[in-house]
This record gives sequence, structure tokens and C-alpha cells, in this order.
Amino acid sequence: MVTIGAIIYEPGSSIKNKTGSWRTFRPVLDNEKCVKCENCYIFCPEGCIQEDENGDFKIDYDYCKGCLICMNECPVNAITKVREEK
Amino acid sequence: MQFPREELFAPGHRGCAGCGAAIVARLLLKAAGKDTIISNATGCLEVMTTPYPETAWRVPWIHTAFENAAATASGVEAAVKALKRKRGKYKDKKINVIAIGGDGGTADIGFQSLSGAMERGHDMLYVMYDNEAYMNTGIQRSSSTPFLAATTTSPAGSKIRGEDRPKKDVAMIMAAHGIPYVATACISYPEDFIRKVKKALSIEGPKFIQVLQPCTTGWGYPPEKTIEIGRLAVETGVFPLYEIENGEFRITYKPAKRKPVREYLKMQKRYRHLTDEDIERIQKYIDEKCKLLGL
Amino acid sequence: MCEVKVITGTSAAAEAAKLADVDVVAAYPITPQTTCVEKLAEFVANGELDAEYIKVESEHSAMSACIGAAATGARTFTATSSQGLALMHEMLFIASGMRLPIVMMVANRALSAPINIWNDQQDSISQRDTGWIQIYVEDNQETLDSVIQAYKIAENEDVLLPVMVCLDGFILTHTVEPVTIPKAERVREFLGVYEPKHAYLDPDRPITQGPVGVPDCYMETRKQVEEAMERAKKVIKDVNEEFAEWFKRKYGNGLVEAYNLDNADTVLVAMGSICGTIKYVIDELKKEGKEVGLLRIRTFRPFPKEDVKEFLKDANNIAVLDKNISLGFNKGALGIEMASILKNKKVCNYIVGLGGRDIRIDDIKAIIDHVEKAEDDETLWVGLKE
Amino acid sequence: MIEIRFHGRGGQGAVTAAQILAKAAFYDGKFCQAFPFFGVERRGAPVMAFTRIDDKKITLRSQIYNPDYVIVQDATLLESVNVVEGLKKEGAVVINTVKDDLDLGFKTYIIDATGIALDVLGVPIVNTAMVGAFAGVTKLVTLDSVKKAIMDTFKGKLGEKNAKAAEVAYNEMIKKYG
Repeated sequence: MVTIGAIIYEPGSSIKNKTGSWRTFRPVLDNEKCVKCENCYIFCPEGCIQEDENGDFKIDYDYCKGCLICMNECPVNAITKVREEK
Repeated sequence: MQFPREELFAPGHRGCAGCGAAIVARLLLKAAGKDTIISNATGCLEVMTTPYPETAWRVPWIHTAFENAAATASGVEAAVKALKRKRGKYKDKKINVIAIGGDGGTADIGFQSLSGAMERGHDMLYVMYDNEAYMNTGIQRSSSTPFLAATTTSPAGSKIRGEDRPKKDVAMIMAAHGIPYVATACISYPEDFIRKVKKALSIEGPKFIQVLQPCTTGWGYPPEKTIEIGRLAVETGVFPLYEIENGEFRITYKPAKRKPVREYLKMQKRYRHLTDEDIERIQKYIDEKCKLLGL
Repeated sequence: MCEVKVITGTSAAAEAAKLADVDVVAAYPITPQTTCVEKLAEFVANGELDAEYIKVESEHSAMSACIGAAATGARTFTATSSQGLALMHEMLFIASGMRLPIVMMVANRALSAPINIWNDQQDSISQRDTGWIQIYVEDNQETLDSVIQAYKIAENEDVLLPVMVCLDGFILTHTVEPVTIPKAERVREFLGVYEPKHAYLDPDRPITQGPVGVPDCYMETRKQVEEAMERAKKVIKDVNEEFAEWFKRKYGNGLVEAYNLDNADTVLVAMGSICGTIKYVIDELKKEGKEVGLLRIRTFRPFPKEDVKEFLKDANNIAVLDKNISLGFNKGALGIEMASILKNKKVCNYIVGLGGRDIRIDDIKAIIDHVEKAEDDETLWVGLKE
Repeated sequence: MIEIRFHGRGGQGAVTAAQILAKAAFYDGKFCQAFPFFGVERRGAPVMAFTRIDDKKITLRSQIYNPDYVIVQDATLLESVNVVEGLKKEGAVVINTVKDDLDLGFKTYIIDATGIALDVLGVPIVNTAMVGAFAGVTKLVTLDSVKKAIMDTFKGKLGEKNAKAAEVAYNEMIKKYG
């Protein structure tokens, strides 16, 4: 049933749409090398790089589209790419 | 700077990998916070974030049409005022009313409604996410398309070498409205953009921010370069960062030494038809502009 | 005690918006609507109406701002005419599609070219398919009453559609006549406060309004509007009755008004102020012993199909008057609708009063003569110069 | 039903006069309607306005072609406008002029409304005096109602002065024509 006026009442419901399958390359973050400059966190168009409870940045592959901005912007080369094998 | 952690722009949206518009939205909401109402013009951002029944927005959001994000926001702002005054709605919260539109929806078809809203003094922020062409419909030129850039309606042909007019300076036109705050920004400088949004929202009245947002599809570069290209646009002086607060002009980022525009142009397919002579013309044009701004 | 004032139709509409305690007005001036928005500006300036008045730079922005305000949860009013309404066209679909109960006064005026500021109904008729309820009024009292009723109809949860109240430019907008103005408290009690459940913008409930209607949902949204239109028929009738209980005035059954239909073989069908002139002629003919009836269509959308069939079941000569013309079909909108409903009857269509051409008593008499003599459906342009 | 046509020049307040007359009739307990001739005329051009008065609700919406009365605010209009066009045979004209030998082919009542306006208002705006004169001649509306209608059209001092102008004109017509 379409809502009256096609209003969407569930904020952020796009999370139902997992965009991880869009990737050709997967960014892999080496937390050992990471200096926590937050570049990858702030530049990610999906907002899918977040800190975990230990303060380490983690990539959510459910949504990562593999744009590799994070890799490109990492000042210490802590992020590398690997080909997705489909 | 510790960036605000709250994510008000959800993943799962349909933006291209490496989408600059998504970065604009995410940074904007980080700066504005949850007490914000967004009026979004038709365009890439609107389409990619709200295919029914899904939305990437975690703040109240409205889209009505292409040319009227500012007019729609006028109504929202007026209603918020009236409902606060007459019915005690929103408690004592300060509600940020923000209109956002692409360069087409802002500088072209939405220009009249933008001018009207700014002139009327509504307490709102208008954010123009500038990707320099109509990306939603497949890269047609807008008045914000820069000189000699190729688009599908300003193709590089044997007689005409891409867009034959310089980029329309919307920020300066907004400044001419005498509004209290106008700024340019670029997603490659997130601290600067967030600071400007926060500053704008702290000022009462109409505010305008033009934020440059490279587009991987429209400009023709690999998606991982979105931030790098934006940075080059600023470092070369192609897109200067400044703010005009109560008429006071201030450059907010001055490159130590401007890089040659060639470095910026050569990374993008939309400029690949340029000859050395063309590049020289662009360099000259940028030099003159920068001189004027004191860059 | 009510107050009776001798006022214009535009003033009556403005008074009604004030009585409805609207929260936001967004309007752009255009002849012959202007005096309505001037009056509202005066009310706001004098503190008689506590509303935000947005002096927009175009009608397109007027409707956009009304949509923004209504979507935020405000009771909203605007007014326009002719070219202004045409400029709003795009936004009209959006207001109804987003199910926002905006009320608009339309001062009916011809469309360019050539430019013409005078009355006909081409402007609002051309907005037929936009999903707006359309009420056509006969006089200034009905203008005031209909704007109040419009909020009650539009905000009803079975409806949630915008309403335009259409009054003939100059003929009503610039004519003064006595209008009873109900007490503000009574109207406020009658209407209640607008507290939308479906659409309002509040950070405490972050909703998305106006998303992309993918093929998987778009058709359903249209069907929902159609169903709301159908339900609106009953709501309009109910509101008409309820209004009569509160304010002692009613307009037919809300959808149509029958005048002297009982013994009339010949019936005129029309909308708006021309119905007053027709009633005058009917009364004159009655004195001469001739019975002619009038079926006044009050709501063009939703169209009162069932009532039309019922009220016209005994009439044989049906004359439909249109102040608009579907160019290329040589019929007016009402003529087309009536012909599609009354399949086995003689239905003649009369194009009248375009661009302010005055409709005289003799014109009405000539139409009656013509329809009675006509052998088949015909379209006739009345009042053309040689 | 009584139908009245006003002739004036744009800016002289013919429409306001028609509305004041309608309001006065309303205050006398009658039904009324007043409307301008819907034109594009600007200041100075000949204009018309209409009033209908009846004992029952007025539904007729056509323009007025055969008035019972014609009120002419400015005698110079006679040069360019056929002010008596369509006037009913038994109809009458009320005209503002200092001449006393007008032959318009109809019963004609003459008033120097400009003189009254200059005396009372200090400006040659005759519309309220003409309504007063019309009331004096026809007794279709009472002077009290005319004054009341004027007072709620013009606020304060201006209303009082205009009501006075109407009264002077009214009395002059009673004196002159009985």
C-alpha cells in the first residue's frame, strides 16, 4: 500500500538497499598503519567507514560501492584495493 | 577537527560510486544537525536519495519541483515561524531551514525563485551543489558550466570548442542581494565547508553557499579522484574559496603558490579536446580572476 | 450577531481567509485578483490576521511556498487568476499529489493571446485534471462561504486535496453586494485547528515528502487521488449541510443546485455568476407562464455525475453554457462532460461570455429558444459580432 | 428594480459613488449591487459605474443597458459620451453643471456639485455630493443612509466632510426641486 502523498515515514530507510554489490574493487584498511586522520571517514560518499568501539575505523562492505576515494585520500597508504571475485 | 559523528544521511542511496553530491549532503547534515528541514530541488541528489519507499534522509525533507527549492523553503520557513508563534510548535528549538539545489536548479531554472527568496529576507540557507552541468539528465551544459568544458549540449566540435561562455558567478550575484552571508566552498575542504555552514546557520536571514562538487560521471575521471580534483580546482585558483560576511570579503583559503590550471584540466575528459592554446586562454582568464580576488 | 457588509467578491474571499485564521499566505498580484491579496496584506499589517504573508516574485513561487507551508503543517491560502494560474500549472499537480489541503481563490479571467483581463472560465477549466477540487460560486456570499467550506473539505482526512474557489472576474470580484460575515469564533469552532496527521515537517518525526514516484508506486498514487475525489463528493455534501446548520446558508446539495426543475422540459446547465442572470430570466418567464429550469454545477471537480443524471432525467431540452472552449473540438468543458453523461438526450452547447463579452438577458432567452427548436446536439457561439 | 448609471472621469470616484449609493440602499433595508464598467481606462478618461437597488435579492449579473437614472459627474462628458444612451423614457438625469439651459431630451436635474465640493471639501471631487443630490431628487435612499455609507467609506475627518458635501447637495436639490 502506497502511503497518502507517497510520504516516506521511515528515516534513512535506504539502508535496506545494500549497495555493496556495486564494487569492482574492495578497499582494505590496515588498522595498524592507520593514523586516524579521518580522511576516509569524512570523504566517504556513503558514510560507510565508521569507528568501532575501540576507535578503529571499519569499512561496512554492505554499502561500500568501491569508489576508492578512501584509498586515494589516505595519507599513509593504510588502504589498499583488492579485486572483488564475483 | 573532530567531525560530528551523527550520520543524518544514510547509506544505500543510489549515487554513483565516488559521488560528490552525496559528500555535500553528508557534510551539510553533519554541520547542520538534526533540527533541520531540507527543501531539495529536483536533480541528482533528490533522485538518488528518495526512490519510494526508500529515503537516505534522516531529517525532515521535502521536494516539490526543479525550479523552486528556494520558494518551497520560503513556505517552510514562514510556516515554522507561524506555527511557533501561534501554536507553540517546535518548542523553543531553532529550526534550520535549508534549501539545496544543483547548479541547474539554482543558477538557471531556479534563479528567479532563489533571487526572490534571498531578497525577501527569509531565515534560510541556500546551498548550491555545483557540479557544473545538468548531471541528472546526462550532462547538458548549465550557466555554471565553465569555459571550454565539453558537455552533451556544448560538445567539442570542429568549429566550436565546447562551452563558449564563462561560468556564471552566482555567489557574487547573491552577494549583490545584500544578504548577510555568502560563501564558496568545496567538498575537498570539509572543515572549511562545515565551518561555513555552521557560521551561516548562526546568522539570521538569508544565506548562500556555493559548494563545488566534482562529478565523476560528468567530468570524466575515475571515482577515487573526486576529492583530489576538487582540491586541484582550489589550488589552481579555478574555484576560489571565500566568504562575504555583511559585505566584508575574505579569502578563506589561499594556496601558497597557485598550481597551473593544466594540472586540473588534464585529469578530466570534459577538457581532453583542449589544445595548448586553449589551456593558455583558460590560464589567462583564471589569472585575471584571481588577481581581482587577491589570490 | 453576524455583521453584514457591502463588499466585493475579492474582499469576501479575503474575509473568509481571515475567518479561517490561515497561518501562511503566499500570493502574487494579478488583475482581477489583486484586491483580495491587498485586503489580506492590510489584515496582516493591522494585526487582524496573525499570519506570515510571503510576497513572492511569481505565481509559481506562490504555489511552491504554499506547498512548502502546507507540507510543514500550516493552514495556507493563496489567490490568483488567468496567466498566474497558468504559471502555477505544474505546481497544482504537485499540491494535489502531495495531498496538501491548500485553498486558493481563483478570479476567473480569460487567457492570452490577445491579452484580456476580463472574465471567462478558461483559466480554471484548463486546470481540470490537476487533482484540485473546483467550486464555482454564484455570488459574493457564496465566495465567502465556499472558502470557509473549502478548508473543511480539503482538510477532511477522507479528502486531503487542495480546493480552488472560482469566482467570475469583475462580475463578482469587483462588484459590491451585501455579504453576511459570520463571527470569527464560530468559524474557528466550525473549522477547528488544522492538525495534519499525514504531512508535516518536524525534526521529531523526520519524514520524506515528495520522493521519486517509481513506476511501482506512481499509478497507485493517482488512483488514491481519484478515490479521494470520489469520497469528496460525500464530504462536500456533508459540509454543505453542516454549514447550513451552523450558518443558515446552503448551496443546493453542495455539488449541484437545482432551480425550478420540477416542471421544466427545458433546462440550462451552467457554472458561476451567469447562473444568477439565468435565474432572473427563469423568474421572468415564469411570470409569463413558461417553465424553464437551471441546474447549476457547483463543483466541476469532482464532477457530480450521479446528480446530473438524476436531476436531468425528465428534461428533454438541455442547454449547456460554457465560458470556455476546447479549441479543436468546438465544445466547452461542461458541454463535453454533459454529453458523455447524458447519452440519449439532446444536449446543446453554448459558448458564451469569452473574454468578458457581456451575457445579456436576451442572450439567455435566445439560448432557450434555440435549444427548444434544435433537432439534434449543436454547438452555438452566442453573442458573436458580425 | 432600479438601475442607475454613473458617468465620470477616471480618478473622480464614480465607482466609489456607485458603491456608496448601493451601501446607502442597503442601510435603508434594500438589496443592492454596484460594479464598475470593466475597462482599461486610466485617470481622466470617461468611465462608468453602475448601481442596482431592489426589494429582493439581486441575481442579475449583466451590465446595465436601460438605466432608470443617469448621474453625470462632469458636464464636459457630454461632448464625448452619449450619457443618455438607453435611458428609459420616463428616466431622469442628474448632472453636475453651472449651466441651467441643458436639453438632454429627458427630465434633467442640475446641481453645481463642483461648487459644493470646493466649498465643503476644498477640492473639486464631486462624487459624494452627486450621491447626495441624487438622494435629494429621487428619495430612493435616505440622507442618513447616504451619510452613513460615506462615513464608512472614508475614515474620520474626510468622511465627515464628504457627508457634509452630500448633505448640502441633498438640501439644495430639495430646495430647488421640492
